Amino acid sequence: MSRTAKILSLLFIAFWVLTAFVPALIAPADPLAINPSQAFQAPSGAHIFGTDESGRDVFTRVIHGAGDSLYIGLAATALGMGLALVLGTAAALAPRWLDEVILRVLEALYSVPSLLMALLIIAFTGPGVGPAIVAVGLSTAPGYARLVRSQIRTLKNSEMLEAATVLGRGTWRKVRNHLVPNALQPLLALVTLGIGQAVIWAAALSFLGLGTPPPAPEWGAMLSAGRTYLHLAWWLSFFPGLAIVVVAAGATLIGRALGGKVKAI
Amino acid sequence: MKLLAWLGRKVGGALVVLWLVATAIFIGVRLIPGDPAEAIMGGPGSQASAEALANARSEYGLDLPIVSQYFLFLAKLIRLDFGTSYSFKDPVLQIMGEVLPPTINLALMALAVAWLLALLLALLAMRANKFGQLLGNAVEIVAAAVPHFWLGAVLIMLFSSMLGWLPAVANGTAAGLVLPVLTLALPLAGFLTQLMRDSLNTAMGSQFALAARARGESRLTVFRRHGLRHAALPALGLTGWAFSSLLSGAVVVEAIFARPGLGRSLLSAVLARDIPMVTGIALFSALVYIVVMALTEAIERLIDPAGAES
Amino acid sequence: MNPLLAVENLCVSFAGQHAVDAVSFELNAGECLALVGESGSGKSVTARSLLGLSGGRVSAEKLVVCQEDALTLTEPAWQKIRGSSVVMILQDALMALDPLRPVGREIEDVLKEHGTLNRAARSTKVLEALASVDLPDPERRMKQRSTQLSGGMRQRVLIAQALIGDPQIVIADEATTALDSRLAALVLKQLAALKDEGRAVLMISHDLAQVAQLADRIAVMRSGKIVESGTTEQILNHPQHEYTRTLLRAIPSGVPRFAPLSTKAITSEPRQLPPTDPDATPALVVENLSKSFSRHPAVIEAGFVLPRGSTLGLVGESGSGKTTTARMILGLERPDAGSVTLLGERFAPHGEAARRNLRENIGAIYQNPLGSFDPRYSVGQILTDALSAGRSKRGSGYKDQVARLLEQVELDPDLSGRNPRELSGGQRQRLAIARALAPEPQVLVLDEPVSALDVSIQATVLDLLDRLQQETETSYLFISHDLSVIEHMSDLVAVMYQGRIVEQGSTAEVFGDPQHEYTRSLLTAMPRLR
Amino acid sequence: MRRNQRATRLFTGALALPLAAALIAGCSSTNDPAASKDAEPVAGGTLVYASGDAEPSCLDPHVGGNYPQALVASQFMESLFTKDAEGKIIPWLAEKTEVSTDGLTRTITVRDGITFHDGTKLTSEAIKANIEHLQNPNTASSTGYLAVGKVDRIKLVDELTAELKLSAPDNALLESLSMPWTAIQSPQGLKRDQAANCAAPAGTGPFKVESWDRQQAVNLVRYEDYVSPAADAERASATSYLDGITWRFIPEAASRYAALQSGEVDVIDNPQPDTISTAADNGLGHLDAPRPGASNRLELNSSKAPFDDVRVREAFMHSVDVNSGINSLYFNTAKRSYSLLSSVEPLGISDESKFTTDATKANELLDAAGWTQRDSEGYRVKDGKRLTLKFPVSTNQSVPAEQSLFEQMQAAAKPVGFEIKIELLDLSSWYGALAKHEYDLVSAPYTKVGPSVLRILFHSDSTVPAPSGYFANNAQVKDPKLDRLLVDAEQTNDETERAELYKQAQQIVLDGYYVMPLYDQQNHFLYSKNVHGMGQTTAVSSPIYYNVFLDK
Repeated sequence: MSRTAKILSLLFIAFWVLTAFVPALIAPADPLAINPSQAFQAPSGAHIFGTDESGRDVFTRVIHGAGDSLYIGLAATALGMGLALVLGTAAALAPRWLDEVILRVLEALYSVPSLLMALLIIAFTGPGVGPAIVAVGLSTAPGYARLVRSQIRTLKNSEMLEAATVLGRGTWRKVRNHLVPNALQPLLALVTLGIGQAVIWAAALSFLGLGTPPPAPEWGAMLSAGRTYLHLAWWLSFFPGLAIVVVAAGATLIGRALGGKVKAI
Repeated sequence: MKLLAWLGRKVGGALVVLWLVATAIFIGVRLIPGDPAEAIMGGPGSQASAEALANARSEYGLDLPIVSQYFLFLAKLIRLDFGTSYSFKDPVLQIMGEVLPPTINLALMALAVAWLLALLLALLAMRANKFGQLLGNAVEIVAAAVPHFWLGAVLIMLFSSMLGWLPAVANGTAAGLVLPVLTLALPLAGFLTQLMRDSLNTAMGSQFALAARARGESRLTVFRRHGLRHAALPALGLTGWAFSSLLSGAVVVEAIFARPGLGRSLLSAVLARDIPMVTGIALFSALVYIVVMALTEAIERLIDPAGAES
Repeated sequence: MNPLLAVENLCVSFAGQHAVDAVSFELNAGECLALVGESGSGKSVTARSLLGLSGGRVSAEKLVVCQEDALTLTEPAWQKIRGSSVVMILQDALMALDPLRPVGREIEDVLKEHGTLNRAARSTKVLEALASVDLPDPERRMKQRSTQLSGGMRQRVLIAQALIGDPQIVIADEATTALDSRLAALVLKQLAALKDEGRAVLMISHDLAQVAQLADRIAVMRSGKIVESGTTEQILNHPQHEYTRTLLRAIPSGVPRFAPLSTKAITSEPRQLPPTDPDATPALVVENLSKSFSRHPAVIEAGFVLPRGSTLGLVGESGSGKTTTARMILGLERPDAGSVTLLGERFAPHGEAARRNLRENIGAIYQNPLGSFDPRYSVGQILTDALSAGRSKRGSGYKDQVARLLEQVELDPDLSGRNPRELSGGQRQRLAIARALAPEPQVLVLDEPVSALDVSIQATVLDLLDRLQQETETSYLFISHDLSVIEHMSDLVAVMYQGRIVEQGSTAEVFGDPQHEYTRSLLTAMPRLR
Repeated sequence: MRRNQRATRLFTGALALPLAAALIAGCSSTNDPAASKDAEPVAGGTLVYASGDAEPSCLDPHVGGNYPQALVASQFMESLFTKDAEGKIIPWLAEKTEVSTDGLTRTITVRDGITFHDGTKLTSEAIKANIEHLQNPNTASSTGYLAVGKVDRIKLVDELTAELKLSAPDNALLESLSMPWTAIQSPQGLKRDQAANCAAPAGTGPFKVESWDRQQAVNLVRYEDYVSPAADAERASATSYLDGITWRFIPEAASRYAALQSGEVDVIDNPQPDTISTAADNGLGHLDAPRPGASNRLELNSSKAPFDDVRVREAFMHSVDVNSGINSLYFNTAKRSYSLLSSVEPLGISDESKFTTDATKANELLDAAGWTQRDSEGYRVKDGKRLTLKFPVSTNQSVPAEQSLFEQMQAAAKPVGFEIKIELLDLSSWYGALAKHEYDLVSAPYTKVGPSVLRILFHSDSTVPAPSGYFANNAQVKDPKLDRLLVDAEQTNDETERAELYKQAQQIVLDGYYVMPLYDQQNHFLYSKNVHGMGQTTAVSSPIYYNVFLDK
């Protein structure tokens, strides 16, 4: 990863972490404060992203919404990746027949469109932040599990591990010293790619009215609420959507810079 | 004979997968709170009397013990009898017949457009200078990061409300298809391009590309005869996943552009706890995924007989 | 008549760095010039610049290719002469042919670019070309892809591809390097035929022995310059430049056992290993070892004995089963039948846990060592890990042991902080040897240890192995397809062909008086300098 | 009659079912862009209608019974009675009717010479067949089923007259029989299986169902043998001007409006408030037909803390500023209501004094009620419990503007000390929350023609849940005096006494601060400039296209 790429990625991550944890630093106003008389102001000096149907400042809400959206994105990816690590590693290290069984299960989960799986989970748990995390996490897990499995299988059959066998290393020491550390780096890249997609998924659920409850300024919810005033106030949907694209694109860039190869997410 | 063995394995695998999906849905949907009988009578708000709820339960076999319900369910599936949809009162198979074609049609066109765009972008990236490469790279990554629902809304705003070139809503004409297909195709194209560009670069920098140049072929001919094939291979492998992601995207796009299709019935079926419909849709999309995977694998074996075995 | 190829003061630079610096040479019809040099010497860049494909910034006083002034050629003009008047044969046929297209189509491309024949005429011409390089069953092979052909057949396709355009100049860029000796001999014969037909042949190689068979004149290149050039006879027998001499010395064929190949070897006169005690338990006993993969046999009843402190050379072409045998001996592959006894104790087939403590007696060296190192470990950490049997990689307690090991393999101790990726091929192989020797094994299995190295580097590594064997009395199982290396390094030799050991005995017996007809064909194909 | 909520699906689209008929212009107001009054009606052309509601699962309004069904069924089915401009019940398919002195026998005679779409003649047999179809549990009717709750037996007197034997006097029966959900369809048609009847019910309306390709459109065509019960002399022909109507479903509000602007569709329903306010200067016509029955209002659950204390309920009324929210969110297309009933209901009373915005009064009341301490976030606390109000909102019931209004209330109530927790739920989960009493505040639009809706909403009997867990009295009002008033009002035949009884009943509910009225149930339609003759609506304020025509 070239030096400039490293600096840019760190800046990008620092900005969004700051925004997520201390939004007041960048947007001091209260994202929930309503001011009906100021409703539907176009982007201007006072309100760079304009105001929404209740007169709330869209810029403030986008900044404060970062915490909600990134929280869901990170938590969902962690859940999805955690599950994938367990399933993928098990499949890769297991004897042939167990590998075949897990592969078939993954194939089955993988063949059902992830949104259908998310909807089934939401129907079971009801809408909200927690269920959105579980839904996005579970529906992306099969994709990750397949990648983890292939990653660990290539490592398992690598010359490096054979050399370690010849040097007399036991299975446990080979896994701890060589297999896991070398599997982590590409997986880390995959995780960053995953975060971008997870933020989009969470927003999609809010778009369908199944994600974060009002009045939280989660990007997907804002975008979904904004689309009914599309003709009158395009900025209500445009800027939260832009924030999603910036985060997702940024995450992909950093993921690729970390060496993550684009595979099926 | 080898083909028969491959086909046998494929069908066997497919049946196992479909069985797993059916079982998962059978269990999953029953975990959803709310009384299925109510769903039959039109949702919990219905004023259906206790007696009406009872005969709905018996008619749909919901009063049988769970295990026999499961085997009854499997037996009917084998005879391709998906049961009757609670909300539409019509056989699921018939509804799927009406609802599946437009979605598959939309997904196929989106896939084709995504492929064309990806190849074009990969070719441009190959010929472009340093700045062109960077620009191409950025376009890919942003395209892959755009959520369908935002893109759809922006496209409607731009091309229909402001410019008025294209209809906002599907009206059966070709023009009505442009925006929905673009909304689905652009993010996928961004994804495929990143894939194709990597494999294209390796192919164009390879020894056999040098050998081809040494035979007097121009860069473009080398791309046409060698680069294209190598660029397409990995993207082909992803088509199965791409197709199922298009089905997910269809839920949103069909709502925004008011197009009939699997997507819309999917969401309504889940929210209305319409168990037969949900099972039908899940199995159909799983079947579509498996068929697409088998097709792409067959094409892959054509292009790269050696590679397929590894 | 003026030369087909005339180069004066050719310079090729990449971002300011001069890869080729003021090179001049000429080549006439019916003549073969060899550009000899090691990797990084600029010989390949020079060859590619003759086709305008060097990729760098080219400048020259004169660059005439087939009577055309190459300096003024436009790209379309270049395309007209590439493949028709001047052709290039690349090193590895597997890489030079597109795995996704039928080989026949790849040959036909030449005719499409430079001819006006219709489809039918073109395919008959392709068939003729394939027949002329005596490729068996051309109709069927034409439609197959390169991955479905054997090494020999692929090489014949490459040559057919070169011939079909009826070129005046043929550039062979390392065309024989990756080949087994018998196949290399075949290619050299065909290149000779091209020369006799009046074509000009430019041969690029790093192997003086092979080049000597064909070249009329030789130019020796080093870091972008031609250090010496002259007739083959002059270069071989009266080398002027020091570098040429080191190249000649480094060629192992005909050099007696333990005689040093590189000037840097510490001891000068060849030393003999004390005769092995016949009734001591042998280091390694292999009895009718067999293994087949999904029904086709790779190794059939292979058996041999490796006495203590000596070297057994296992030689055979690629695909003869030597690597599978090595993997079974190292316990990385379960044998279908037969057994391996290490220092009197059963080693294979055996439960992995049970044989783990025996593993310290046997080490392994691979062809490209980088793959066998954990990419995250530095040189010091790799050795510490080996010394501490995996318990730690940063233990300070092992600092001086690491330094001693590095010195033992003639590596500079302050390399220990570097990552193997930053080392040269030779240095990496020395690190691999150091790691293998850390647990002081009795037996070392070396699978093609030097095939990927340049001749001069190969010489230093072989000398190191000799020295280490004399110091530690480790027995070597030395596996290679290169007969001259085997002859120089081995006390005993076993010849493998299609999974079977067809002949074995002392090096003198096998090389002097070969019994098996396959061994004889191997030896005739072996390039001999001395 | 009870609420009509069938499980409508998908995204937006408010639904409710009121009952109001207007033979002529009715109580709806229209402002046509072009002065269409004088334009000559021209026959021909197919109108394209785009509905924002979910596609009904059955076109026969007997089955289930929600507003989207009423909107489309009003074109091809007619009811026995309807309401005129002043809101008085008048006969439609029925010719005349009378009731026995003890109020237990209602005789109805249908008009002669009217035929159903399947060619069969309208006879008294149709009244019997339709009412029995509604009462048959397999029809799974909910709205129609309750409307004819009190009918025990039906005796056919002659070919055109039928006698309905009632279990108890019901002065709201005629109002119930003026709804599309009790409209009359061919007895022959009802004999078919439910799926067939759902796809193409045989009514008597000016249009008939030609085909229904699911998720795309319901195609209606002119019924050539239509006989209008109210013969209109100067009308050129008895049949409709339009050749047919293409009834489409476009759930996405922005796409629906864009389709209207680009001319792809002629009429849309459920337009967003901002597009209504700018309709005139975009050259679009606007039909405003507020739905009768109950007003849109918040009901406070008085059966559990904190709203079991009337002072807390009153404090809540004064802690929010609804008016400014309505103006900014609804662009003045909705008028604030202070009544339990729709402004269309003649017997409705309103009491603005109860709902003034007065934070100091609210704080005083809360302090008096013991909610004196405040926790770290500024919410009021009493005996350790925070003043939290659980507010489940159904995405199908509340349009985006209404959801934003609730968010504004949430923000305004915080400084006073109320923590309002809004929970957006799909319809099934919303009903689940209500059935389990997991709510303090709820907005549940409820529709019934006439003031008798008050008995359903506020009588203590309505706190007893039906088998499906559903109950209508969300405010959980249990007041014996109120119960007696509501029952007597339904039994009396004297109009003035009925008005007086309903007036006292409403005053009790208002004084108890059980309900915070918001505005009439919104029912807007936008149509392009080449559509003329809009305005005629049914008893449920759903437009009728019999008199509508298109520019050529």
